[in-house]
Amino acid sequence: MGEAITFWVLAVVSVSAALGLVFSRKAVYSALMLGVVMLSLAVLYAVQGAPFLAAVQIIVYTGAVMMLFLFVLMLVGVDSSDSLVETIKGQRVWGAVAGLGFAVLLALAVGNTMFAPAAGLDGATRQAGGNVPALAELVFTRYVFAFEVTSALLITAALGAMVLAHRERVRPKATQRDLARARFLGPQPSPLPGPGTYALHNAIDMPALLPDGTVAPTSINRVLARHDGEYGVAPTDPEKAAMIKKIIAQDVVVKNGSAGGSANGAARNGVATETPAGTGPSTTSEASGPAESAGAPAGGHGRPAGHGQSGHGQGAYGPAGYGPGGRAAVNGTLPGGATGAGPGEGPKEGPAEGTADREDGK
Amino acid sequence: MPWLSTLMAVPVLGAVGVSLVKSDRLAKQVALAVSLAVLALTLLMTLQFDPSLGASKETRFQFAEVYEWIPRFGVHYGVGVDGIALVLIALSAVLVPIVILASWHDADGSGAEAPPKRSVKTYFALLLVLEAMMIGVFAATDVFLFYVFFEAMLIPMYFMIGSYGGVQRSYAAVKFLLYSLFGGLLMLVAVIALYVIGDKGTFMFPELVGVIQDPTTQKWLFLGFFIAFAVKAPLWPFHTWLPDAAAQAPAGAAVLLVGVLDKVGTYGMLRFCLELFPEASKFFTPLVIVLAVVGIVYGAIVAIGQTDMKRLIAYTSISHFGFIALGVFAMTTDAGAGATLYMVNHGFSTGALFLIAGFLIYRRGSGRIADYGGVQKVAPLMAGTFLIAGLSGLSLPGLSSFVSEFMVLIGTYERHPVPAIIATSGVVLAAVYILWMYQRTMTGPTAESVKALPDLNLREKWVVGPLVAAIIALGFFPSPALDVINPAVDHALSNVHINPPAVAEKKGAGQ
Amino acid sequence: MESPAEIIQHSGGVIGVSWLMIALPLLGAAILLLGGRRTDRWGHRLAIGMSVTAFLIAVISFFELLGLPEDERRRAIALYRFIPGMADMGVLIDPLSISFALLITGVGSLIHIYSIGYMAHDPDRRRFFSYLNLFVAAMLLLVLADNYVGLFIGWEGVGLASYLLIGFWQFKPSAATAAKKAFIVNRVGDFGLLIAIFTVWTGFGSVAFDKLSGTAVGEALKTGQVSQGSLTAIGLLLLLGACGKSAQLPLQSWLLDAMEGPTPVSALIHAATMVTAGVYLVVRSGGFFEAAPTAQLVVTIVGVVTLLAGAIIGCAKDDIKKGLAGSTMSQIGYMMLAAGLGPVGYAFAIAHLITHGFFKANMFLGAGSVMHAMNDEVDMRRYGGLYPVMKVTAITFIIGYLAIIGFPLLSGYFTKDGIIEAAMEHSSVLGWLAVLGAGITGFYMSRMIFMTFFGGRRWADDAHPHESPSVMTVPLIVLSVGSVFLGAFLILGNRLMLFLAPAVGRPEELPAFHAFSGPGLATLVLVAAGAAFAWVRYGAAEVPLVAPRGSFLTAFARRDLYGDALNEALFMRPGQWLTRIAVFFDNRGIDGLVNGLAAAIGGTSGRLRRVQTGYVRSYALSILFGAAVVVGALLYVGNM
Amino acid sequence: MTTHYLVLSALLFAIGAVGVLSRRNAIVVFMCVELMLNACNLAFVTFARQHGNLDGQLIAFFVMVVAAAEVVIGLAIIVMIFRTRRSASVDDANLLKY
Repeated sequence: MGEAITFWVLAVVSVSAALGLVFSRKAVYSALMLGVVMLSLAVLYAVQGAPFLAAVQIIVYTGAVMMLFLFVLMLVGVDSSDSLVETIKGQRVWGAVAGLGFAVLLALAVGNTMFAPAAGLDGATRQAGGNVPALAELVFTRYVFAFEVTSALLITAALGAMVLAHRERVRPKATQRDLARARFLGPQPSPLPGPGTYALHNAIDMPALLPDGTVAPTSINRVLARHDGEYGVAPTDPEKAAMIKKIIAQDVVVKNGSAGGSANGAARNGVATETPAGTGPSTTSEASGPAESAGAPAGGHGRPAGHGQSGHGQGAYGPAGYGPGGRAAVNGTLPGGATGAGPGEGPKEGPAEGTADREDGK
Repeated sequence: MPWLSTLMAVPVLGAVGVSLVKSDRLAKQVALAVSLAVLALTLLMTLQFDPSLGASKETRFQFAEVYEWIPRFGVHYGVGVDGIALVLIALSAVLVPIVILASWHDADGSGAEAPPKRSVKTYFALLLVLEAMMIGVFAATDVFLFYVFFEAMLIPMYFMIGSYGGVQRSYAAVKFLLYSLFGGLLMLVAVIALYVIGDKGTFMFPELVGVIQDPTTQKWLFLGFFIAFAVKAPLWPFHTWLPDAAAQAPAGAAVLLVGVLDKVGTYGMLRFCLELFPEASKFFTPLVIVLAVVGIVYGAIVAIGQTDMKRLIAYTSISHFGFIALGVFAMTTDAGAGATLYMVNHGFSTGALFLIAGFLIYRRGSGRIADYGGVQKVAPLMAGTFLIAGLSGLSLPGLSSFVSEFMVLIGTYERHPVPAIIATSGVVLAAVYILWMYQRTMTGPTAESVKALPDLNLREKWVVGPLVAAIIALGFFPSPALDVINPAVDHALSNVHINPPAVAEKKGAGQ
Repeated sequence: MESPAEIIQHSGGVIGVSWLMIALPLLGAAILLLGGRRTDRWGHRLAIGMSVTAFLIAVISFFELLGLPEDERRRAIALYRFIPGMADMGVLIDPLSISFALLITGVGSLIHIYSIGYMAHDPDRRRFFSYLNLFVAAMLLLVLADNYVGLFIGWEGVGLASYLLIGFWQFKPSAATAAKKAFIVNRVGDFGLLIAIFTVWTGFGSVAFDKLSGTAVGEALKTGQVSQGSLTAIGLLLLLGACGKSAQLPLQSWLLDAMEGPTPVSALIHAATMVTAGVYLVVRSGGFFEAAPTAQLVVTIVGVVTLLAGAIIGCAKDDIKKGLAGSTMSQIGYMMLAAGLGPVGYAFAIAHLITHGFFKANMFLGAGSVMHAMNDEVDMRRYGGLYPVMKVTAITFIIGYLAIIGFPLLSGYFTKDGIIEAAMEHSSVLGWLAVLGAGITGFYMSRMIFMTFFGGRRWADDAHPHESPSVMTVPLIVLSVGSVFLGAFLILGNRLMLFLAPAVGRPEELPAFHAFSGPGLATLVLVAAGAAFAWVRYGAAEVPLVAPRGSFLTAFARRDLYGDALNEALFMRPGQWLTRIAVFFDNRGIDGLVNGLAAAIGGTSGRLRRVQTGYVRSYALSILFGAAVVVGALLYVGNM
Repeated sequence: MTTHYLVLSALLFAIGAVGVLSRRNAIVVFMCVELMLNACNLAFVTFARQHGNLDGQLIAFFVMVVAAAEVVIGLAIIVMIFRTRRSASVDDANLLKY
């Protein structure tokens, strides 16, 4: 009896969660809905005499795979909610027909087969002493070959992901000599004082003070400053507030002037303005300065750019490379423009100019 | 001495030699030498051929060589020659050197308005390979080997038409290939079915004769073979590829295409359709006779309406193939022997017509009849030989085609009088289209464009000479050829075990 | 060493080598054709030599044949196996064939000699003589062959020679068309002959003449080996072939156009020899015709009808050669009429054929020398008063004229009256029509004489006629001598009939020739009337230069009794129309079908290409559909 | 009870399929695929219980492994496309067509 109850509860939960997954506007919500479905399924596994599988479901599947989804969602744009208006002619209608037809057929198939009462697993597990040992015995006897193959599969998958997402180092790794020289050529040869040396407060949004008591402009955290600005929270000390306002205004100038597009591009993607694409999900954070790294446009196809090294250290690839400029060319020249013929008003609009401008903006 | 294998090997080696040689001139000379060698070998073989052996089943195929090729399926490299095959091999061996001599400048783009210069060596290599396959297809006594050669022949011809032809050469070449392949596929099915149903474990033709007893399977297999052969030797509904292919192909290739390649179709009907499926052949005879007669009359009428010389000659050969098919399916010895002799004569007469038309086109450029006029004044020798070839085309007695056409008609008349009468009307239509063409191109006032037309040079004389000689010789003395053909046809028809027509026994009395 | 005579004797006399008659001219033709320019100088002499030698062999064989006892006058010499088991090439020397051979080689040689003069200034003289030799060889093969196949080869060989000779001046489009027309119309006739040969072969199992004599055919009919219907068919088909070759009514349109050729050609082929081939065929296949009375009747009818048609056409023609051609058609009508009367008529037909050969050739050559003199003017209205200028030609022409109209005691009188009387016995209608024909002949021949040789001179201004050289006039004289005495020699005492008896059989009781029998008198009266009427119209009166409009009958005659118009309407126009339809059907119909199929395949593949939209989601949709179908199928199979 | 589970799994699978068809964001499509895979796992487990041997569960286990591998590669591709195209919409990558 208990099982029927759990089934019906979880069935309703999981179906509604599944529907939520499909029809939610924001991608993060559908990710969470998927999490709910997975958890309810885990419970169903447990109820069906597969405790180990339920555990694996929760730990590995929901725990790892779902989190990977969220992680990528964060990277790609958490709020990139695409509109539900259908663009391909007849897709929705036929989709519904096919989906419904398929479900009905399956249900029909399942419905008219007379199932004998379930044999239950306790027979198999008791003899081997519990579900996990039984499974283990099965894995390492009959399915050992499959087991080995899956391990190979996993390795290749990991390697594949590595290769796919790897971005080739375009400029030689900055050696200690280069860093030292850059530092002395730069405005600030000596290391900045730790935040606490002359600081009066240890809050994250309070800027660091220089030995002469003035505020170190580079230590102001722009995101927080902007955030506070938006919510009207300004530091009490007028001199510091003026400084922050000047820095933000200066940034806006820098942003508008240099990368007209990137502002809204960045805003749209909700990613930190300076380094929107610098931080690939799995790239090792390069030690090079923010300006330079910002300069390296995404386009890391893991293929050394060979031909991109134009004289004045401009972006990793010349416009002709796979860089967005290249893509612009691709986009621009396609008859009718892929975007035009494509899904129409989608969230993305001409990112190409955005990245291209940023390059020459520097 | 493995005659037939050497006959096939020499041209292939020749082809390789030709393609390796440096200069074009030398390549042509080597090709000519090789083809003459093959001709010599064929003549030697013919001398050793003993016609009287044709009767018994064992010694039917002389110079026979049988080697295992694919033991699992009982496929043998089986070659052997009986009267019919020998005559056709002789025809190809004679035609190829003449064609090589005739197409001396066909491939090097030197003719008036000729297509651009192509590789001369490949053209002559293709010719030799084609010769090897022609000999192979007639010599094969293994049904599978016959089928292989039947299909392999298409490739060199396709390239010859495709890359050396006239303006619409690619259209014509592809159409030719598709038509023949369509036929070939049906035949493949029939060949395999024959092997499986016959389950004699071998493809050798002598064993397979009379092995399929049940009439319905016979009918189906017959159709498989017959449609392939009807496409190959164009019978009426399947003929539209021939005018295109012959008009677009260079003259030499057109001669081989019409002179020998198409004969494989009628040879196949006589050898495979009749002997392997006698009941079905008898069942389908009325249909084939109708198709043949329609082909004769239709081909002639359309030929009268043509404006291009080579297309006209192509349509005439459709009419002639109607006669041959009529002869094959009349199933009397006279008609069968007549049909086989017709295949040979048609090779010579239409060959001569095509080659001389080729010389004209080589000089003047265009193939349209209207562009010529009064050539007889300017080039009397060419006009004379063109007239003789034309007259042999309309089967004037005293020239070769008359004997075979007479035998075909008289043989058909014995069994089917009405179709024979309609077919004889073809004789009148033949006179119309040949003389109509001759009059518009050769007689009348000399057209401007033709004023400076040079007459036949020595090379061209050596091309036309043998052909005219063969036409006249076979016209007056057909008995040597018929002595070789008759026993083979008798043997073939004995396998069809059809009751001889009423006149046969009277013939004994009357003679 | 045996003397030549013994060799000849040993090898069965000259007859044993009589096939040389065919071989020599053939060899001559081959040498002249292949020789090319080099043989121009002595080419014509070789040709004449060949023809005369053939004539000598014919004469010797003739006398050898006479030497043989009556019932053995038949020598067949087998040459070689032509088509094994069917027909062997062989030469048959018997009274019928030797008389024809004599005519052909005799008249042929004379015309060869005449041609030297006529073609003296023609650049292609060598080619002309080779074609003449070819013609003589083919005609000899036709008459000497011992079976139908050999005859057929000669038959078409003659057709080819006439094609080459009519179209000798190829550069003239009218000559080329006339040659083509002649060949094609002959071919229609050959179509009939071919079918006849097939029927004979199917019926009797052999094509050799000796197996198909009258008795053999009668027996076969009695034993039911061959039906009466097929015998009549054979008869009719042979007649169709004969009409094709001898320009009888259904297939007569080519003869008048054939005058495009040089005059010696018209003389030799279209007067003396080729056109008589039809009569030879009918006489040689006498056995069939006797066994098929209906066929014989049709032959007589065709004969009479053509006789009248030819005469009427003759009256209206201003061109001298066309007039003579019309008269030839009419005279051959007489021969056909005689040949259709059975054994009694054969002798008269052959006699008339031989005498006609002489006087018609004489007149044609006369016309040739007149044209030669008037630098190739053919219109009689431009002649007139030529008698004083060209005495020899005129006299020989007039002798021929008297012979053809049947002037008493000349050769035409005996042979034509014989035919008329035989026809009268057979059926009075035929007889009287023949008499009417004779009358009309009298009229148009006199018209021709008066317009050409008498009356005022209507010459063109640059014409200054002169007598032809002796090489042309000598043959004229020889021929005119023949025209005078030959008739009497052949008919009186039924000499020819008895001579031909072993070959063609003989009537029960020999017809006695009595000079002034009823029909004979009537003919003479009508001929005189015709001549008088012609004198009134053309002798006395002034002949206008331009042909007057004339009555409906003259227009009818000028258009050759609308023979050509009929052929055009019935065969030419529908034929061209049919050809256009067939070509259209071939290009659009069958080819259209094939190309249409190709285009259809191309079109569908073009459309199917669009299914690949590039959107992942539409592919996913099709995958889902596929899955649904699979599940459905499993379900269906599962619980089926 | 087995039919209930199977119907549920079929329903979830169908929903996942419809999701794949209708959503344009690559990651959501990917999630729907994961949903379909989980539906299959549920069916496997149900069959394992039905037939009384653990093979079903083991297959489910292997499905999970494959799903994981697939997710890793899928997401890497999505990120890569995003990096060059600045868009994660499935419909934008439509150059490979007629």
